[in-house]
Amino acid sequence: ANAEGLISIIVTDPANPYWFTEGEVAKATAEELGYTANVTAHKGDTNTESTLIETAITNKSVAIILDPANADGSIGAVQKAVDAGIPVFLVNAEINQEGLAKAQLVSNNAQGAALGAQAWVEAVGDTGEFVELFGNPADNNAATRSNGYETVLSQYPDLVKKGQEVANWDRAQGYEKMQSLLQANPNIMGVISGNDEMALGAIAALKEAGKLANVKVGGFDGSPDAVEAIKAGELAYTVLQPVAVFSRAAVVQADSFLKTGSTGVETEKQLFDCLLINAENVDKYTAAFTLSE
Amino acid sequence: MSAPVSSRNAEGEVVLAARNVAKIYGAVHALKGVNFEIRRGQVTTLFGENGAGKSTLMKILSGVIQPTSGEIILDGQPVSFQNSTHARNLGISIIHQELSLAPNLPVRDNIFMGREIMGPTGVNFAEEERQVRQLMADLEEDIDPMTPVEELRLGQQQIVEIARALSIDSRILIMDEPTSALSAAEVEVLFKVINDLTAKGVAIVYISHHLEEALQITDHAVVLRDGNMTAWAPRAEIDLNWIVRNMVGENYDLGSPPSGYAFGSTALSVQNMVMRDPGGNDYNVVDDLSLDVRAGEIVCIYGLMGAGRSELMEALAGRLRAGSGRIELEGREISGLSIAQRISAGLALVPEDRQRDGLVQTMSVGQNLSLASIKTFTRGLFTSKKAEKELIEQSIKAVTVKTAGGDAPIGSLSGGNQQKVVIGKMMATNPKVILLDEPSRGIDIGAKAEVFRLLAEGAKQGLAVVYTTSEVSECLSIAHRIIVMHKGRISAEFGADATKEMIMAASGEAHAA
Amino acid sequence: MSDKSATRSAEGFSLIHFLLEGRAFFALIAIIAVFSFLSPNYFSTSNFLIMASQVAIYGFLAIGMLLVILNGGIDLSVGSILALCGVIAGWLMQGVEIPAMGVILYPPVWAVVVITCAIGALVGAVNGVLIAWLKVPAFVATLGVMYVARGIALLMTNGLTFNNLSGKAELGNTGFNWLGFNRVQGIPISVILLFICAIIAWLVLSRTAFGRWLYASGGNERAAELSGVPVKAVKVTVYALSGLMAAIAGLVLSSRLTSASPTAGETYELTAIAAVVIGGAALTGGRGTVLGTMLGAFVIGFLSAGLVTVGVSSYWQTVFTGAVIVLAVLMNSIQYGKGKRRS
Amino acid sequence: MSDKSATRSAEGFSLIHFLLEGRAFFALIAIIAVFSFLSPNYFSTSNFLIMASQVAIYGFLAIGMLLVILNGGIDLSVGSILALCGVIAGWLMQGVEIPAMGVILYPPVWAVVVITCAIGALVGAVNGVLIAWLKVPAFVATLGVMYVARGIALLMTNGLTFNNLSGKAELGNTGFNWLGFNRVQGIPISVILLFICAIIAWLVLSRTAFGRWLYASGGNERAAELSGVPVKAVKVTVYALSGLMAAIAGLVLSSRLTSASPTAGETYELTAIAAVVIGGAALTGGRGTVLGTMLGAFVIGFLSAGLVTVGVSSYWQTVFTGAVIVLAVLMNSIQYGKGKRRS
Ligand SMILES: Nc1ncnc2c1ncn2[C@@H]1O[C@H](COP(=O)(O)OP(=O)(O)OP(=O)(O)O)[C@@H](O)[C@H]1O
Ligand SMILES: Nc1ncnc2c1ncn2[C@@H]1O[C@H](COP(=O)(O)OP(=O)(O)OP(=O)(O)O)[C@@H](O)[C@H]1O
Ligand SMILES: O[C@@H]1[C@H](O)[C@H](O)CO[C@H]1O
Ligand SMILES: [Mg+2]
Ligand SMILES: [Mg+2]
Repeated sequence: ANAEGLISIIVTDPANPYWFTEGEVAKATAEELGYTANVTAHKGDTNTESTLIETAITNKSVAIILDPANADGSIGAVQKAVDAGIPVFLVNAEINQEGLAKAQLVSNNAQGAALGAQAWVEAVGDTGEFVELFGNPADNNAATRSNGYETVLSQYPDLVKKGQEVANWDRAQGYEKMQSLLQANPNIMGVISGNDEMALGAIAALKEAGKLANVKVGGFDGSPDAVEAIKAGELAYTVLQPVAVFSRAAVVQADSFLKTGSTGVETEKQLFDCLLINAENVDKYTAAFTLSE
Repeated sequence: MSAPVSSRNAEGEVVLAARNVAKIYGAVHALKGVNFEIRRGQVTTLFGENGAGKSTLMKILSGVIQPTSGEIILDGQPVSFQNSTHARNLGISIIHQELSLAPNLPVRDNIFMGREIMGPTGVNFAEEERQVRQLMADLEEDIDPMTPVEELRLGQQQIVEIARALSIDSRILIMDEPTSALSAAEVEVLFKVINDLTAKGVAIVYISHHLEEALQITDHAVVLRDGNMTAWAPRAEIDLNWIVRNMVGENYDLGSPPSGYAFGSTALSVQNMVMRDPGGNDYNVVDDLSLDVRAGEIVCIYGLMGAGRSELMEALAGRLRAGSGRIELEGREISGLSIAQRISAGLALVPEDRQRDGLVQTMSVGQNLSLASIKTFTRGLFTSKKAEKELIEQSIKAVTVKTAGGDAPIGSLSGGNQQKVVIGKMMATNPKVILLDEPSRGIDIGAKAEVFRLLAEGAKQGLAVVYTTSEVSECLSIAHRIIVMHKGRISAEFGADATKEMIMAASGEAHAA
Repeated sequence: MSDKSATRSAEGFSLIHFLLEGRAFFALIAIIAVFSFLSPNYFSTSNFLIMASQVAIYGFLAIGMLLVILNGGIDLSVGSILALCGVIAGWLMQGVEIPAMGVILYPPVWAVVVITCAIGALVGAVNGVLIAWLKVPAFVATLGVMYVARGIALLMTNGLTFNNLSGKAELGNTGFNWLGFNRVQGIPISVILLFICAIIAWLVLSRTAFGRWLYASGGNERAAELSGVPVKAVKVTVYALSGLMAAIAGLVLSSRLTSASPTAGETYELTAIAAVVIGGAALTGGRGTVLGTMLGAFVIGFLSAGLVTVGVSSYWQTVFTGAVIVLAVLMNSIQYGKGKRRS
Repeated sequence: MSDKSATRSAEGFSLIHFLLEGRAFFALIAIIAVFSFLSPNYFSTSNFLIMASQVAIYGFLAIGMLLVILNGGIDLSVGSILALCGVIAGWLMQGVEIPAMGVILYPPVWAVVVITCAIGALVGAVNGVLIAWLKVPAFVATLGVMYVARGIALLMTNGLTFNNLSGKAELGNTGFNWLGFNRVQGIPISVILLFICAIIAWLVLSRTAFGRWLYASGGNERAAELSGVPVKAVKVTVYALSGLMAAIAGLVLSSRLTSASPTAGETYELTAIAAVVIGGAALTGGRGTVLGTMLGAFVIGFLSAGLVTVGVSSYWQTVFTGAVIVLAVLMNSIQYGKGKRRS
């Protein structure tokens, strides 16, 4: 079955359901297409990432699927693989250089953020105070989403942002930061979060403070836990990143490139639009990060 | 000092005995099949050079270590101790040669650790404290049960060790050099306590390098030499000469002041030195003290514990800073210099506590010996292995260290040989003035004589020697001049012709004698 | 004259002594004062209670760490044990399938708590055995266990997070949220629990033979052993207790988040150690108190909450945390510095 | 009879002794053998060179850590110093604007390297001063500096990453990539540099007065001081050297990645400590060698590379890493266990 060779898949940290799905879908797709696949994680460390790339080279991989650790810091590692003649396909995050990877498949974070912010305004209303939870600053997505939110929310002059805290995509940090934000700003009406994990942490803090009824929380990712929270009426909405779709697409394009010399897609950067999940369509969520039409 | 003559009868039944006990550490045969008996109601003293195996035998008899071969007989029955608690439960307790106290805990907790007196709500602290007070009263010591042990000076810590052993109420009490840091007065009290205990039928083993002192209370003497028992005799048959003969095989003499040469110019001069108690208490440990020592001269500083000798020594060496006063080495003011600078200027200190201040336990004998004089075998950037080896071999010979060689780990030496290493290390720096704080602590009579011979020889070459001691007989050996310190001041000064009585009277301990 | 100066210096000394003894306390007061001044929302009962409940997690770990440090050791594995125990609780709450019998068992909450605590203590005891019996240095043994426990937690969940720890009424396993959410007389359960643990630890340390043994073996292990203190058993117990405290922290944290993640608690060991040391304990063993440790935990917790409240950037938060750790301990070492024979 | 048994046991002893002395070496051989068997790609010169260049980063840190540990200390800040130095190098390469003069300065690469190394040594010296002069315990001082240095690195870049370290020919500051990319006779520069650093460290430790002082103050600081060893200066130097090694690691790493991230090097201090300890050094100070430390670093590096090569899941990698650390040191303590007076 492994006649086609090894595809090395490098994700950030499978301890987050988002990246877990990213790795699993890619692996399943590769195996389906007759490759062997190997999933490893760099945990956001560019040095580990570089080590994993070197190992992929040593292992004579035919292609590498990579969720880059750092928009700037991962360029060297990708370069290394390219120099060794191995095509690299980036998923989820971009690097700040084109022409190196064969393809960069990412969710349309700007579009997703706008989508989320609009849903958020619908839930919260156009007046009141709110706070924002910000992801890991080393990840471009954190700023892209925050800017996307800002673009929409700044159109409502009566929405006042009272605070913004870095919670590094993490639930426990989201919880603690939310508690402190709540103390500093007892009158907030809403929380907008860069991802679902932080949103879920914020929900736990609001619950504990007995304020969840008055404060609306919005997430980003479309993770299974977030969907459960929507069902329970605790989370207003989440923005589904089509990670299952682009992970699969990345492997398919790699396969096409290996067989035909072309990915079959014209552009290197490919944006995958995000979808909104809220109470209305939550039943269509059929598998992790998958919304059936 | 009136020797309390032993009033005990010569015979008592044997309560604990070692039969053919041997102990092997790697290549070292610490004990080579020793027979040893301890009798009820009597004091058995154990003599022997450093490394003869005294402590090893005692550790075996108290369950701290197990013998390689041989038997231990308790009340006529063979026993095998699992550990020291087991032995303690069978009525055997021991005062260890090296202090074994937890410095962070108060006296009370040290005495009762592992043997707590339990009450209904946990440990009965009040009762423990009461008992400690009683013990301290018995030992005539003014030590509060709640003082952390680290705040006590060495002698007081030794008292705590003794108190702990006494608190156990055992039938057999082993004392391995219990008095090495005690004053003569404290020793007297201890001897009173020992007499009370033997009257109650307690069997005691007593080890000391203070031979005369030990002779005062012994009922039987046993001599160990190189892991073998070489002699045994009841009190009536022994005297100092007998002990020394059996210990080292020759007569000993601590020597006499070297003569036949003229002293040089003043090597060390201390003027009006004042130092506050470094422990933060409000008194001067060194109080307006002045002292001149000339090249070739040997000065002995005698004093009771707490007289401030160690502080004086440490201030001279540069570890402690004096509050005021001048220190001059060959006319050069050195108060501002660091320890290292003073060493290279020619002033070296052999500290009092060799474990804590003298030796680097992770290093070999040779590395310890060469530590203070690395510069002498450094050629350019790098050290010369060859030159270092020469220096080490020379030092080993000079201070007669009994060791397998320079590469042996320092921990493999007996206490006395470790002490010689510390002395050898400082002698290797070629000092002009050498300070030795209790250089004879814990070393055997042979070694002591060698140390003094060494100092005397140095003096002949122009070395100025200052040493402290708590044994009057050591003052009366090689010193040209004897200085008595009391509460930080010089209370008297004598020539070599002083008598014991004069010295002790000046030290403030006359009343105790 | 000398008498007079003696009195004066004795007084001066004791004032300094008092200030130093209470330095964690004063640091705490200073932090509260500064942030109350900077933010109108900081100084309020409700905020103190919330901050106290945040402190609780580190507080549990710090109590366990204190025992270990008093004993002369260190425990780097508490963050991982916290995660492992949270994950085990989550796994038990989801129902344990017993294939042989074809049933899924839903243990009641009390059983989940007991099992989780037992496992925490067991992992801690593994540390203890490695250290006491196999003579692996504490730093290394707990470093190894830190990796292994984390790995096992990840393997158990395959990296994912257990959700739905609330249980279901029909399965008879509700109540897990109680720990993290409920309040008694307005005080969060976790704070009450921390208080109880602290009291117990204080009693154990100050009133029992075990407490003395622990201090004694931390002060001089050889001496303690020669005095008949079962030093090995004490050591194993101490690490088991540290594991137990980590398990409690894990339970409270996962109850609070109603989810258990295998990556929880990373670097919490450092915060716990910092709390203990700010609280005046010496890393060389034998010195330290429960009260100091609690103050240390509150200093760190109130500081970081305050920095968030006044909106300091997270980078500056990092800088301040480091600076406070060093400053607090700087005062600490001044304290120990005196009284020793030192140049 | 007794003599005979003594001889026998002495022989047996020396064989065991040899095996234990060389345990890091044997662990390395075992790791290479196992992975060569499991993966056809493992056993090749090119892979060994690649792995060696991966090891280099930890190797630099481990050499610095060895000095610190020999001296009886510990340095938790090396990972942060690595990041800070990388960021500083990145910042210098981007050009430093001097507002007063309205110009942007592009220091040449050699100047960047020198400045970065100096700053690493300086931060290390801060550790040293805190520890030697202000008597803050090493664990705490370096923990604090770990946070502060990380915070500063984050503040300098505002959390972002510097890239484009390659410089520009017209600015005269090219060449930074040389460290991370070039090879001499097929051997990566970083590996050669590691080798040089190791040799220097070995010479310093075994052949200079400073080396002897370092061992002596690690073994017994008081005794060393009374023997004329400038213990405080030695300590400050040791931490400065550790900072310097971290700076070198930071330079090599950012050259290799052609970018400098303020979050680089997190938890690397633990890997470095593990390497030193696996290499046979005692955390209590005074015992350890450069050769052992290098072997320790290679054991960790070759193990983790091997696990990735054969495709073991990252969770199992975590478990294995922990287990190897404990096992290696277990053998270590068996070695030191013997020869000690123990009941
Ligand atoms: N753990 C050990 N390992 C190796 N050798 C040892 C050990 N303990 C003792 N020895 C050796 O055994 C011999 C006897 O030592 P011991 O301590 O019993 O001497 P001692 O008679 O008490 O001497 P001192 O008067 O100096 O205290 C010495 O040669 C010593 O070096
Ligand atoms: N005037 C005093 N009043 C009370 N205690 C004193 C006084 N002078 C000294 N001491 C105590 O004695 C200690 C000095 O002991 P030091 O070690 O210098 O004495 P020593 O003569 O060297 O005796 P040792 O043989 O114990 O070393 C001080 O630290 C202090 O605790
Ligand atoms: O886009 C992903 C997800 O939002 C995840 O939750 C955190 O990392 C980001 O890169
Ligand atoms: Mg002895
Ligand atoms: Mg003295």
